[in-house]
Amino acid sequence: MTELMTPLIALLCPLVASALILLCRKHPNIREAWTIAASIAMFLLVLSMAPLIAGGETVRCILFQSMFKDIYIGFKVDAFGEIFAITASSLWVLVSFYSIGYMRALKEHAQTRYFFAFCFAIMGAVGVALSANLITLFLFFEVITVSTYPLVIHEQTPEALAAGHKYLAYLMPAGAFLLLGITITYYLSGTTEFTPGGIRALASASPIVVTGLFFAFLLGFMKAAWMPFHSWLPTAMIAPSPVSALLHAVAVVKAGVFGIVRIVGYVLGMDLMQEVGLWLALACIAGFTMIVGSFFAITQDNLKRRLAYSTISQLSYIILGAALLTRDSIEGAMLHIPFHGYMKITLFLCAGAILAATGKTKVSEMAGLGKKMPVTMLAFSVAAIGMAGIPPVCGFISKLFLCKGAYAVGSPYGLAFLAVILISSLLDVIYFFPIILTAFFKSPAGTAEETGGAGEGGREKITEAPLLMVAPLAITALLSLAFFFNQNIFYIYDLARMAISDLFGGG
Amino acid sequence: MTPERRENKRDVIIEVTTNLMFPLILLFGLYVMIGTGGTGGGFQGGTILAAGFILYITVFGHEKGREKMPESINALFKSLGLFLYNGAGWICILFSMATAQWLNMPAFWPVSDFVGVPVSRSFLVGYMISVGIGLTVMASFVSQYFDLAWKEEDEMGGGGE
Amino acid sequence: MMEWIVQHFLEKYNFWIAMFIIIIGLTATIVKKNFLKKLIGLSIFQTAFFLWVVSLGDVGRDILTSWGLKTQTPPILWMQAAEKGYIYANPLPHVLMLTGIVVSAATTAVALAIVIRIYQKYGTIEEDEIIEKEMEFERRGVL
Amino acid sequence: MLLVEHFPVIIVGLSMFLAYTMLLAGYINRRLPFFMSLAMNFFFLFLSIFVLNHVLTEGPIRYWQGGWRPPWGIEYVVDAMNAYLLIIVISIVILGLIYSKRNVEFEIEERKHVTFYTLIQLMAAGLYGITVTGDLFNMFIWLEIASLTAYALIAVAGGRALRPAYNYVIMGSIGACLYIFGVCWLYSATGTLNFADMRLLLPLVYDNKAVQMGFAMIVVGVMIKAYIFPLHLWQPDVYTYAPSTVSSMMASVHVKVMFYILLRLFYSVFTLDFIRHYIGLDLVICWVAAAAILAGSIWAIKQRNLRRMLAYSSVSQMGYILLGVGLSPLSPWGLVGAVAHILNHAVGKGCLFMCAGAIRQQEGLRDIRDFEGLGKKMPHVCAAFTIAAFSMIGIPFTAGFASKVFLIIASLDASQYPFVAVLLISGLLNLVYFWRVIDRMYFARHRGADDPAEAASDAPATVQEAAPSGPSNSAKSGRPLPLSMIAPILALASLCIILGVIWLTDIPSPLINHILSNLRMEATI
Repeated sequence: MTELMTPLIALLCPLVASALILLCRKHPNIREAWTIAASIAMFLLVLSMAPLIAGGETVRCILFQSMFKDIYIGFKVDAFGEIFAITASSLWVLVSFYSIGYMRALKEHAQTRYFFAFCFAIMGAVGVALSANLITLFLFFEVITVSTYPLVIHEQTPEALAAGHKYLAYLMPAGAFLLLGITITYYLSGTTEFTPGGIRALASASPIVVTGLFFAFLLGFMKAAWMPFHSWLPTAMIAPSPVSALLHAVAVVKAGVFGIVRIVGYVLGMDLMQEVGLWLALACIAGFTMIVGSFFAITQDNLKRRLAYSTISQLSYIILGAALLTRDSIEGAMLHIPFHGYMKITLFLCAGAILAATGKTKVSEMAGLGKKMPVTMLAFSVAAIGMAGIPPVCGFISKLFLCKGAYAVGSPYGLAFLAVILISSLLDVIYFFPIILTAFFKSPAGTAEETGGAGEGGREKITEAPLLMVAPLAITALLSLAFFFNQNIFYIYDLARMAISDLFGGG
Repeated sequence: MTPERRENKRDVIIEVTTNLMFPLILLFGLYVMIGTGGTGGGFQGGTILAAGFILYITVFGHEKGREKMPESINALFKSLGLFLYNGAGWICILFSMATAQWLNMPAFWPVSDFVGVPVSRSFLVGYMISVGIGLTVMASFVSQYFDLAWKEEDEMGGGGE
Repeated sequence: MMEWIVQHFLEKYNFWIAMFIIIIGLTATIVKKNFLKKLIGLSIFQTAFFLWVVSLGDVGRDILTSWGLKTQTPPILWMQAAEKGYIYANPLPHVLMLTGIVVSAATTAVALAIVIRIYQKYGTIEEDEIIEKEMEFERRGVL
Repeated sequence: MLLVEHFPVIIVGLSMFLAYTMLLAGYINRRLPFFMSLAMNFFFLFLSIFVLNHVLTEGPIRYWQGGWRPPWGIEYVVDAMNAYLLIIVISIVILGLIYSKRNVEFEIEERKHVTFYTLIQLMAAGLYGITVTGDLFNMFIWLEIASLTAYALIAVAGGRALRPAYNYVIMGSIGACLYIFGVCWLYSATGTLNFADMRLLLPLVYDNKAVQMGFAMIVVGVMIKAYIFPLHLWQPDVYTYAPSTVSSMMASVHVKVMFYILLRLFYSVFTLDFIRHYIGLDLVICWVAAAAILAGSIWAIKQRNLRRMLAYSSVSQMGYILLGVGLSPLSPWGLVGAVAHILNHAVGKGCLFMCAGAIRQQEGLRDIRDFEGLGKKMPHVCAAFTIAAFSMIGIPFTAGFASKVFLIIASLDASQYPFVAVLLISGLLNLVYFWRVIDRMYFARHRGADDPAEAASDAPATVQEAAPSGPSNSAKSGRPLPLSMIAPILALASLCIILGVIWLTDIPSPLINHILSNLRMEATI
C-alpha cells in the first residue's frame, strides 16, 4: 500500500483544464491546447503508476474521512482500476486531437461547451477507475451521467433533445438504484471498500437480500447497456462522433461494465456469487445480450447505430467473462476492456472520419469508399477483423481467454456459454464484413445515380479526412494490431495478471 | 363617507366640543400613562391618546388631521416609543452587564426612594417603558386609522401595479 | 351518569363555552367567502381562545374549599394576604393573553390593511369575484 | 459572566433596536436603512460565529433575561443547534439584503423602500429571536413578529400578491393561535413555560390528555406555518407573487426556523419517548413527509410558472426535513439529515428564488416555456440556477446529495424501507422538473422559429393568448444585472458546491455530535 497523491493530481488535470477552457473560450487555439495538455498530463500521470501497481503495490490516496464510520472518500488504484484508467486516459489523448479535427471540419457550434463537458466526462470515467470504494465510485458515476448530457444533445435538434432525455431517463434512475445498492451495502456490512474476493460481512446476509442487492447494482450499472436496458445507447449515437467514440464506446459504457466486474469480484465476491447462483443469472443476461445485440446490429443500416449494437454485444463479453467466475474468463474480461476499447474507438473514429469527409452515415452508401479513403477504411477493416476475433488483432487474445474460461467452468453451462461466444463472434463477422466488402469491392456507380443530384459538388473530391482525424484512428488501429503481438504495452497484461492474482490468490 | 358629505355635515357644536375635549383627552391619556405611578397603563394611556387624535380626525377630516399628526411625526413617535421601551432594557444590560437587573440599581438611579417603598426604585425605568409603549401604541393606532380612512378617489388608483 | 355530566360539562363549562365560540369563529374563517367576514371569524376565534385561557387562571371556589381555604384574592402582592396564606389567582395567563391580544390586534390591523388594498385593486372583497378578476387579468396579460 | 454570553441577546435586541432606527433614518436619507441593516447584520454574523465557537468549546449559553431565574423569568438558551441555525439565518439575511438592493428598486415603489428594509430587519429580528429563545411563550412573540412582518412584506408590492398575502394572514394566524393554544394546554398541565423546566415536569403528566392535546396543537400550528403537505395550500401563491427577495428569504430561512420550533418541541420540551410511546407520532410524521415529498414533486412537474414550480418544490423539500425529524426517534441519522437539509435547502432554494427574481427582472420572464436561449443572455444566473438545481436533485458534489444520503441511511437504519424508495423516486421527480428548466435555458432552440412542429404541438389557445400579453408582460429592466444581484446568487451557488464537499468530509461531525448531544439524543455518529 503506497500513499501517493498521483491519482488526485491526475483527476485535477481535466478539472483545471475545464476551468481554463471556459476562461479561454474566445481563443479556440489556446482552448484546445489546454485539452491536449491536460489529456497528455493525465495519461502520463496514470501511466506513471502502472509499473508500481504491476509490481504488486496498491496506490492509495485518501482525500478525507467522511461522517460515516469507516468510509472515506479517496482513491485506491489496484491493477484492475489501473487497466481501465490507462485505457480511458490514453484514448483521451488521441480523441482530443481527433475532436479538434472533427469539430473544425464540421464547423460545429458550441465548441467550448463540448470541450468543457468532455473534460468532466473523462474526469468521471478515470475517477470511477481509480476510486477506492463504492461511494467514491458513485460520485464520479453521476459526474459522468450529468456531464455527458450536453455532449449527447450537442446538435440541439428536437431529436437530439429527445435522445438526451432518453439518456437521462435511463441513467438517472440507474444512479438511484446504484445509490440504493451502495447504501444497502453500507447498512449490511459497514463498509463499501473494494476488497479483492468480496466484502466478508456480506456473506452472512440472507440470499434474498444478496439477490436484491445484486440486482440493485445491476440496474445501477445500466451504463453497461445490458439488455433489455440497452436502448439509450443506440439513441445516444446522435452525439458527435468523438463523443460516441470515447464516451459511448469506452468511458461511459466501460464504466458500467467496470462497475459490474467490481461488484462481482470486489464487493459481492466470487464465492457469494457462486453460492447464491447469481453468476448464472448474470451470465444468462450477458449471453442473451451478446446474441440479440448482434442480431440487432445486422439489421442496422446507419453505421454508428450498427456500431452501437456491436458495442452492446461486445460489452456483454466482459460481463459474461466476469459472470463465469473462472480465472481465465475474468482475465479475458479484464483484457477485453482495453482491447475492445482500442478496436471500437477505431471503428467509431472511422465512422466520424467518413461523416466529416463525405457526409455519409449509412452503410449502403459506402460503396467505393475504400479507394478514396484507403487509410480510414484499412483501419476500419483491421478493427472489424479484431472485433470478430480473428488474428492478428488483439480481439483474438481476449476472446481466447474468454473461451478458455468458459470451457474451464466445466458444467454443461460452461459449454453452452462457450457456444454463445463462438456464435456471437460469427455474427460479428456477419455484420462487419459487408461493410468492408461494400467499401472495397463494390463499385460506387450504382449509388452515384441515385444520389447524384444531391451531393454532386461534394462527391467529386472525396478524399481522406484531415490529418488530425486520420492520424489518431491509424494509431489506434496500429495499437490494436500491436496488442496482438505484445499484450504488455502500457503494462496491460501484467496488470491483468496482477488483478487475477489479487482475486484468486497467487497460484 | 366621501369628503363632500362630510363637508355638508360640518357642525359647529361638534367642532367646538372637540376642540375643547381634545386637550383634555390627551391629558387624561398622559395621566393614565404616567400619572398612576409605576409600570402599567402604557397601553391604555396610548389608546386614550390615540382616541383623542382619532376623534379629531373624524371631526375635522383627513387633511386637518394630517396637519395635526404628519406622517413623519407619527413615525418619529412610533420609533421614539420603541427606543424608550427597548432602551430601558439596553440601559440595564449596559449598566449591570451581568444581567438586566432593573429592579435593583440604587447606585445608578438617583430617584431610588421616590415613594418610599423599595420597589419604587424601578420607577424611572418603569416610566420609560410605559411612556414608550404609550407613544408607540398611540402612533400605531393613529396611523392605522389614517390608512383605513382612505379617500374615495384613491380607490382604484392607489393599488395595482 | 349525573356525576359524569357534572364532571365533564358543568365543572368545565368554561371549556365548553370557549370551544363553542372557537368553532363558530373557525367555521366563519373557513366557510365565508367575504374577506372581512373571514377576518371577523378569525377575531372571534382568537377572542374565544383568550377567554378560555383567562378562565384557566381563575381559582375556582370549589377547589379552594376542597383545599380548606376560603379566601381568594386578585394577584396583587399584598402583605396581609401573604401572611394569611391566601390563594391568589394565577396572573400569568392574564399577562400572556394581554400579549396575545396585542398580537391579535396587530394581526387584525395587517389583515385590514391588506383587505383595503385588495378592495382598491379589485373593487370587491368577495373571494370568488377576485379570483374571477384575476383570471381575467391573466387573460389580458396584466399581472 | 463572559461577554460572549451576552451576544445572543445583543443580536436579538439590537436588531429590534435597529429596525425602528432604520425607520427614522429613512427620513434623513432613503438609502441609509439599507446600509445600516447590512452593516449591523455583518456585525451580527461576526457575533454569532463567536457564539458558535463558545457553544462548541464551552457548552450551551444560558442567559436569564432581567436576572430572573428560569422557571419565572425568560431564559435564552443557545446550544449547538441554535448557534448553527443562527449563523445560517444571519448569512442568508445578509445575502438577501445585498440582493434586494437593486431588486427592490425594480419591484417596489420608491416611497416604500424604507418600510421594506425596516420590515426585513424586523422579520430578521423575529427569526433571530425564535432561534435563541428558551421559553415557549417568548417564542410565540418572536414567531408573531416574524410572521406579521412576513405578511406585510408579501403584500408590500401589491398586485397579485395581495390575495395570497391575505390567505397567509388567515392561515398563519390560525397556526399561531393553535400554537399558543397548545402552549397554554401545556402551561395548564405544568405551570411553566421554560423549555428545560417543562422537560423536567412533563414526564409526570405524559398520560394527561391535556398534554397530548397541547402537543398536537403546537405541531399542527407549526406545520401550517411550515407548509407541510396537506397544510401547504397558502404557500404556492405567496411564493409566486411576493417580491423576489421576500420569496427567497421565506423559502430559505423563514420556514427553516419554523422547523427549528418543531425540533425544539420534539427534543427539548418533549422527549422521543413521548413521541414514540405515548402518541406514536413518529411514523405518522414519516408518512406525512413521504406524502409531502411525492405530492410536492408531482405538482411541481405540473407547473409552468418558474416560481410556482419552485414553491411546490419547497413543499417537497420540506418533506425531506420532516422525514428526517420523523425518523430521528429511530435513528440518529434522521436528525443529521434534517439538520443538514435545513442548511442545504436554505442555500439551494434561496439561490433558485433569487435566480427566478433575476430572470424576471432582466428579461421579464416568468414562464418556463419562454426561457429559450437564456443561458447565453444571463450566463451567471443560469449557471447558478443549474448548480442549485443539481443540489435540489441531489447530484453528487452538491449540497443536496449529502442530505439525501443521510436520509436514506436513516431510513435503512430505522428499518423503514419504503422511505428509501420515496427518497430515490423524489430525486428523479426533481430531476424531471428541474431538468426541464435547464434544458430550456441551455439547449432548446427557439420555439416556432426553427421548429414549426413543436410550436404547432402546443395548445393553440395558449399561443394565441400569449401574443397579446407580450407588451404588457415585458415589465423588465432589460439592462444587465448589477453585480450586487449576481454576487449573492453566485455566492449561494458556490456554497452549494462547497457544502456538497464539506458534508462528504468529517469536518461537520463535531458540530453534529454537539447538536445530537444538546438535543439529548444518546447516540452519536
